[in-house]
Amino acid sequence: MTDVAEGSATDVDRSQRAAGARGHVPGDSSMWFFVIGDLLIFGVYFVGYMYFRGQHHELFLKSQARLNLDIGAINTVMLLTSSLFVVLGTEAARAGNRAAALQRFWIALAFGAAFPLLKMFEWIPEISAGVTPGKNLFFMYYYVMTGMHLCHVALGLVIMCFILRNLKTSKAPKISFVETGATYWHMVDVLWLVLFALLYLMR
Amino acid sequence: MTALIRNPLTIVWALLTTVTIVSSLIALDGGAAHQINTTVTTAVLLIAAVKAQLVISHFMEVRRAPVWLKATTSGWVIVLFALLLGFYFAGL
Amino acid sequence: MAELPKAPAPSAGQATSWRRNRKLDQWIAFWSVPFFFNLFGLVFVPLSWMMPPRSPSSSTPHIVGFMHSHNLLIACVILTLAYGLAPVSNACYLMQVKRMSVSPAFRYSMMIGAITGAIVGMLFPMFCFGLGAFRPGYSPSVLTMLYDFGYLAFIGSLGCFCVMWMAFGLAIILDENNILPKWLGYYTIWQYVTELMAAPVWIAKSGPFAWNGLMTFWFAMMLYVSWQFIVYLCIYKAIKNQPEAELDNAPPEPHPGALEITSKTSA
Amino acid sequence: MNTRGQRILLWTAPPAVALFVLAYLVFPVFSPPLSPTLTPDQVAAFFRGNVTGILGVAILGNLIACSLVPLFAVTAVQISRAATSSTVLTYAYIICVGVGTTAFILADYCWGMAAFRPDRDPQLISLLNDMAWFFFIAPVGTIMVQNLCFALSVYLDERPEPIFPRWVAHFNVATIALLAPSAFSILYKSGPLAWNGPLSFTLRLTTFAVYIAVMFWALLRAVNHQGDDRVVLA
Repeated sequence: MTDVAEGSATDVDRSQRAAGARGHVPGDSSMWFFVIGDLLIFGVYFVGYMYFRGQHHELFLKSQARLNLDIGAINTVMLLTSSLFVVLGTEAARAGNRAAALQRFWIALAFGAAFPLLKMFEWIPEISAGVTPGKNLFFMYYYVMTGMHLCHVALGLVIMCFILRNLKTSKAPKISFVETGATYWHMVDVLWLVLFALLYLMR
Repeated sequence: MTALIRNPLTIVWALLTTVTIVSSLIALDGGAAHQINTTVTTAVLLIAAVKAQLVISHFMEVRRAPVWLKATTSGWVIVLFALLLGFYFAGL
Repeated sequence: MAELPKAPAPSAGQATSWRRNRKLDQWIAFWSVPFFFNLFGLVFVPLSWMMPPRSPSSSTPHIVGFMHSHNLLIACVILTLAYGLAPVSNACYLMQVKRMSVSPAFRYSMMIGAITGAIVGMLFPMFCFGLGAFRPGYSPSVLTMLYDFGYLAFIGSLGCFCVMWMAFGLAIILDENNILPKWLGYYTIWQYVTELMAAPVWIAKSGPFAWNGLMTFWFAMMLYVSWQFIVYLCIYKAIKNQPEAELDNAPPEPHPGALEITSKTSA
Repeated sequence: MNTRGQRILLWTAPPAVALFVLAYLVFPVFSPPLSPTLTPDQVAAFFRGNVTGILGVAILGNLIACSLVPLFAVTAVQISRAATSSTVLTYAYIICVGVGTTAFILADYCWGMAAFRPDRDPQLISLLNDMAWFFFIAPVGTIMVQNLCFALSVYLDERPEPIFPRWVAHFNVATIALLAPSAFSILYKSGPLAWNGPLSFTLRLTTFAVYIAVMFWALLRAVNHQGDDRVVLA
């Protein structure tokens, strides 16, 4: 990790100044239609969760006790770190430093790929202990929302592979594509931050 | 290396990670009994709102985007968390 | 079909009456869709009260009473007569996908999804309700099964539509002819991914995730209907903006090349 | 550039196959396959004891039921490229895929229904289970015709450089013969032709798995060789 940092730290500063122009929509503006739509949909789910939680406080609190807070917290850090390297990689790509961008996106991909793996370590013991979506409303919400989020993560990992390919093979990497993919990945991150607070942390 | 540490993005990341750990500790400490605890919930949700806003403005680079986008995303964060807290307290 | 004369006659000077409209076939297909959806809604809501869905946990006498209602059989007859119109909307969309610069594989995926979806999402659940109403002597447990099966197949059919809309969304995003706006492609993908949230109807028997629940039915329906409206409007614009020279029945003189390419895949 | 769409659709097949394999491995009904000789009470007891597993796979199956459709759609495109007089085989192929997939989805629904409320009358659980097996194992007619259409298009292809090697067509004809026995599962409750027998169950699923792998390879090769062959593609 240190090599990456040393090799390209100066580029980061330069690219930040270059991209400092105000009023720039990162990535394909059609993609923002998707992002805002997705934020709204998840928003409805979050509020729905809170409403039904208000009806069954005891059940939700008791069920929450069975979640694995450690894996949840580690996964949050994984996604945050992955997001950091995505944004650093985007800056490097923008500055034309392809080697640094590639390295950073590889690291981002590794941290991102750890998320579904850890999720399995969380889900499989729970399911085999009989904690399934049909158990109660809390677990239905838990599996539907984290499952939905996991689909987004999987899609994001695929997009990240395409970004890597774009950076690696094409003569002039399409910066707008890199930004579009990065925007999507950060949205996945934002959704998880809210999910983490709602499912694992609040009382 | 030092340049990367001084990079504002890395500082944002460090902040995000720290508050993640802090909010986990709040939940572990104050919420260990798994009973309704408005202090824990309020703290945790407000931290999550700040985190979401930080990721949106710094990682998604919305802080350099046009005003409509800033307004929409920040509006989402504010309205969402207002509704969440509102429904939480209404359901007590 | 009373809406038909309203079909606009685009620019072409010689098209004075609707009969001479060069795109008449497409407009007929297009206007059959609201006709069908209105009929669909009338049969489901005020005629049979199948929709909004009844609760999966209603008591057996309630279910038996509902399954024996005569209006169910009439609803079944009307839909059996009309369900052939369901694929027409998809055919209408397919014509626009055909104009895109993408591989026909996307169209074929949509066709397969439409074939499958019309049967598992429409004919089959309808017959479940119809079978229950057909012979009053069935035991309550049989009627409950048909009731469950009808609602689950109707609301819980996901995979076939998923592949169909995935192909549609991807085709829009990859298209280089700009037949439909790019954001519609993203919207479509977002829409169908959200629809997957309806999967819990196969588990939950009450609450927001049951087949009559707030999340899986009302919210999903709201998203779906608004999306369908927007797609429909975009298709309207696409048909309207299609240049006359590109049509299969365009006069052969001006663009022989264009004709050759389009007729290659027409069938 | 022209074949980008086909390549994207083609590469959705490996993850789809992975999910199908996962569903197969964790589906309690398949390990070992339920015997047709079980009494309704035994079947009902089995479903009551395995609700989570059956429901989980039925839902997964519902979601991924059509995920191999893109692979078949690409096959249809390649059939239409063959130098024959018309695209009749393409359309026959597409309709066959649509109908065949319908049968698979209905099988999935029947299993899902049986596990949705496993406490209903055992006779009904048994009926649903039988129905699922009928839909799952017996209707091989469409996939047989489907493969026949494909084989014919390869045999009749008049191109100087054929799209597919001839042995792929021979292989498709062979799968027709290997899949045919499953239709007889309706006649037997035990023995090799019963729905859990080696001919109807093991042979059928193995053939299908090998068929998907071979077709994926052959299609990948065909699409990569297609190049700028756009006139026929359009």
